[in-house]
Amino acid sequence: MEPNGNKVLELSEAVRSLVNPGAHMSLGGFTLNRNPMAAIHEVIRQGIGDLHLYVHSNGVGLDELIGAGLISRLEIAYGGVGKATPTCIRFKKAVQNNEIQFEDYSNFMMTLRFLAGSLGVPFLPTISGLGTDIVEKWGFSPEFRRSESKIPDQKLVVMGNPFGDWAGASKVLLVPAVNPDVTLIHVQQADSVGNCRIEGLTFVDLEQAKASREVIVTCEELVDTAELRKTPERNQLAMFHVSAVCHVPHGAYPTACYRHYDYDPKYLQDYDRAAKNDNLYRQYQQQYIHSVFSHSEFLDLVGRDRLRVVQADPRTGYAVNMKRD
Amino acid sequence: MEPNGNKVLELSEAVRSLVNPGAHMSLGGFTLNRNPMAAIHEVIRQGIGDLHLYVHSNGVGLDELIGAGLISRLEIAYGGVGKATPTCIRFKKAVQNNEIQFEDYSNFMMTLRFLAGSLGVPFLPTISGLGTDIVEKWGFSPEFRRSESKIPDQKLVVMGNPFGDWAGASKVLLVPAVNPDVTLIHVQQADSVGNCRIEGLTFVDLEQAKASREVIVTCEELVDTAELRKTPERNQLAMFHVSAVCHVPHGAYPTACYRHYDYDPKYLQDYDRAAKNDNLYRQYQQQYIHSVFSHSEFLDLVGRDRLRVVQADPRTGYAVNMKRD
Amino acid sequence: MSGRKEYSSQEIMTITAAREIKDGDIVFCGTGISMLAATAAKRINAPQSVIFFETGAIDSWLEELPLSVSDPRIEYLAASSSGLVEAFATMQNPKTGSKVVAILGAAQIDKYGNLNTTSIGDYFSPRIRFPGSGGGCDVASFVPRGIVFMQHNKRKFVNKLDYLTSPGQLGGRGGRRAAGLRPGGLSVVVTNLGVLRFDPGGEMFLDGYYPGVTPEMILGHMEFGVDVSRAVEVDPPTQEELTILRDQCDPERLILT
Amino acid sequence: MSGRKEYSSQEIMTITAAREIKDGDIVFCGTGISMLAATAAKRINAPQSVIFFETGAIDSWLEELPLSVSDPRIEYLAASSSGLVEAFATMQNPKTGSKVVAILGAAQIDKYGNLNTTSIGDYFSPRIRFPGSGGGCDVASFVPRGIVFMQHNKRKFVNKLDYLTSPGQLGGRGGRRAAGLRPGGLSVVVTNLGVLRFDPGGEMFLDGYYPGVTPEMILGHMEFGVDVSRAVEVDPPTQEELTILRDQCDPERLILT
Repeated sequence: MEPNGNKVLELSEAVRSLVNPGAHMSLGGFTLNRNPMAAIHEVIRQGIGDLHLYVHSNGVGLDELIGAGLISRLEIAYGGVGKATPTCIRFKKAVQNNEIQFEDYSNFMMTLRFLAGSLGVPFLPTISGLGTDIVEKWGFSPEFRRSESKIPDQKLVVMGNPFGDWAGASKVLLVPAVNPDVTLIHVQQADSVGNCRIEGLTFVDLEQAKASREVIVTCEELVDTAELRKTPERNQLAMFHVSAVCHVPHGAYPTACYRHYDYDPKYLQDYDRAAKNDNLYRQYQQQYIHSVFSHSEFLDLVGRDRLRVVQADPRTGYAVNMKRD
Repeated sequence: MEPNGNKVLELSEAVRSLVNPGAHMSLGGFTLNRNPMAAIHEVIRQGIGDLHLYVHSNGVGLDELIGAGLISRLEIAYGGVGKATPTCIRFKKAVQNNEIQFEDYSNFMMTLRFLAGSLGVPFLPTISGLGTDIVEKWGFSPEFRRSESKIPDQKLVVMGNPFGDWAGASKVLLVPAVNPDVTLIHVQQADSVGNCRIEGLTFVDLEQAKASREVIVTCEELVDTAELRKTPERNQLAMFHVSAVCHVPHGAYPTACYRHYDYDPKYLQDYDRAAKNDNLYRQYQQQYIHSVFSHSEFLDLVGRDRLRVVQADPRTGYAVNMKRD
Repeated sequence: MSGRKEYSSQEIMTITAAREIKDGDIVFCGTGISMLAATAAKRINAPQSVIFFETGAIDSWLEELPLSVSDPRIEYLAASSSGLVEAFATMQNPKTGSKVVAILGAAQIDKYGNLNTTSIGDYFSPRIRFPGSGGGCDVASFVPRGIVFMQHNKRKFVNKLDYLTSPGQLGGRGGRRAAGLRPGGLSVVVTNLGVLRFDPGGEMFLDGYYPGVTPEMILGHMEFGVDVSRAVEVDPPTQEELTILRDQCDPERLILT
Repeated sequence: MSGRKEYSSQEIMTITAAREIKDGDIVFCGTGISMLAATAAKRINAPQSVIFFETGAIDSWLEELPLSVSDPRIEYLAASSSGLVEAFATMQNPKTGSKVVAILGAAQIDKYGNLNTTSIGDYFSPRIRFPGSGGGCDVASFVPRGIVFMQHNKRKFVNKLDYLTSPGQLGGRGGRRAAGLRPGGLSVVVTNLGVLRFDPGGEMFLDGYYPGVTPEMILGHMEFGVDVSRAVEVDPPTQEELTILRDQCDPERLILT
């Protein structure tokens, strides 16, 4: 694919061609903001399994993939949706029932691991986590690590500071680079060749995308490249990092997309209720994911009235006075 | 100084209070774009000397400080202005005549050193430069390094990859963090508390500012904070990184400031002519720096007609069809 | 207990934590009651403090209370919005790092102020799994000062953490330095019964107890003992503090119940 | 010499280099004639190539020819503008790194394609000081392919560099790997007389000579010898190539003289 080639694809086609069983995948967004929900639902719809997943702080997207039984291994810093859902329910169940292999990191460690991947270096240093069980407890055994070429032989390495006490550090923790096979992100604007503009917080999306071999972008608006090129400094991701561009309005729903729509507290509460019961949860995924053919059909099922409720107010970028308790 | 305190100062006052003799200073901008020229001229006007300077690629700003005899030690990747001036003339003379101590790095090494400083880590790794004289030849002796607490005991450290051949690297070069005492940058917009917006290329300005103990910002426009806060994602530098905000229109002249003005080829050519001859150069600095009291007086001396010539065209952000040969 | 008072235990916890924040502080803010305390401080006693989030929003005004550190409400009128790399840099660079105060919660705490937000039971097959570190381990590693919110009971104030997620004073005196961490870290624990701090040896002691609470009651809610000889009664929230908290910080009653 | 032809030696150098660039290449561009060659390739033989600069501009159109990699002309209609961290990442990340082609110049080159852009004479008190590495050492370390522009004479094609600024094949076969660099690096040298490449042992050989030039003339302009047995005459620039170069790439004659 040439850098400026047309990368516009149907989401189902993009997922079919770029997400393979056993893939190492990472998800953009953060807890309840800009999760690539449409792409995640499509992965579930296509039943692409045995995935090795990398996230920093993720919420319902992570939880739905685990709930669908598609995640074999998970490297994670946080699985929750803040006050609404302190701990993701299917994530919690899967860990407590030994249904997945998992390994814990901190948000900054995962951030540095994606940044390292984007810079082509094997590791980056930090002082975060020295003396904690994050360093002591490895989710994947040394044997498994040696047998799996896609993950490093060590989880983390502590070493003395080769520059003496420079910067006041006697030791550093080295965190290894992550280079996912594929990363899913949702952005506000993209053009047909893959130049992307994220409005508001970028989280770790840019580092995740640049560290990744393939990147599937879903966007609220598919815009003319000439329009984006008027202010190049607002296009944080250039076309050559992107594999596929899929135009999926409300592609982050039920999580938020700044200046477009808010998260949907009602959907998330209903989701939690279903997630607590295995039968209800099977019914939920059957009804909202497997029984629909696209994100647009999903939104019809949810009801356009919900989309009106979460629609962002132009002044603030979120839904002012929306009922959230 | 409280984070949201008013930081607006006269440039002369900011330089007097924040740049001390012997300071370790870094300069924002890149060769002929967004050099903090007004602030540099003020440092020269006040004759603040024995400076230890850190730059990646810098041009006339660097050259004027060296030409004024204020730089004792220099850590640098590139001293030139591109095709116009392949090598800065006073920099070249000073090195050839053993008038300054200097140490060479690459642009990416200096970039990583500022990034490390901004992240509070002692070093960052790269594979750049392995096997080169940049690693072999140290500008500062081990003895001097041990005697000077503001620089690390080693220039660079080569080590094996603790994660085996992870990321395809058998070895890495560790570059030590830089934390300047003070950094000078010029931006398009700032508010009175120090929130800054850079338009177009940011170069390494953000990492340099965040790594620095004190930061002097000169800005084209001093704007209302409420205006900047309408699009927070375009304000790359938050108030708490900034020590002083100085409203200095054309503060980067004779270098460029994207969407405001272009570099001035005529000024730069005249500068080179003067720089080649010690007497002419003394006269030049006497006339253009010491004989004026402010950047505004300097601009009057240059002539407002030159400012019209370099004025940016709104479509392109530079001076279209300006005579440049 | 709090039913007999003009304020709830949530309210005295929030106000007690808010009083720890001073003008000029840069407040790293977690979710829930942490956010409420930071908002209260900015509106009551520390208008010149700056609230920021690990997700990248700096100096958020919080016209509405966010329910997560990624809630779009943190972006409105922020001074700057970026990403996690930039946010964590704020806690570590020479100019801002020394002014940062963290506010966090945890599932377990030990007498050295180390925190567990990962799991209860064996790590690999836990009895209860929690969300994990998030940015907790990072801020606890980086900051010179920090506030921890806890519910006071024996299952939470434990002799040994099931998992050490976020470093406090680690093994006690010199523990942080030995591990390679800078001195400082979490410095005060605010609970539903009182306030605890750490002595130079890195051990927790009781600094204050709320009106109607005794040091003995507090010791009865902890698996480990602490020195109570320095403890004094905490000033209850004033009417003005309560009014601002209820009417301006959480009028929707998203956190306050 | 070039006076007797319809094209200057600058022009055949530029076109010869431009032909090395293919659709899909991501071209890391230095200053001067490098920029002219990248622009020519995009307008003549590789419209689907992407020009980018270490300063952070990606896919610049270059309506006017920039005089430096920080010239604001590189920002106009770029796909993305950022900074040096992001630009250098492009040369190293798994998706884009393998497609990057560098174009550079140098003051000295040795038979392994190592470059000197720092100084002539002793490093500490040089006879001539040059600007230094800039991004040169970085791109030469990172890229799988690269083009070097040189003037052909004995002071520039030397047995030993006064300073090794940017790595070529270092000591020859396996040199990069032994030092910790990935294979690849600068792969072709375009001079005012011809074109040189590197054999599997990492040694330079003459690949082509311009019309009117002989291998013997070229050897006479080098301090070290190279194999000339594979050398063939380079196709001169076509009229169409020259027209586009002169009229569209450098109408102001900023580089072309």
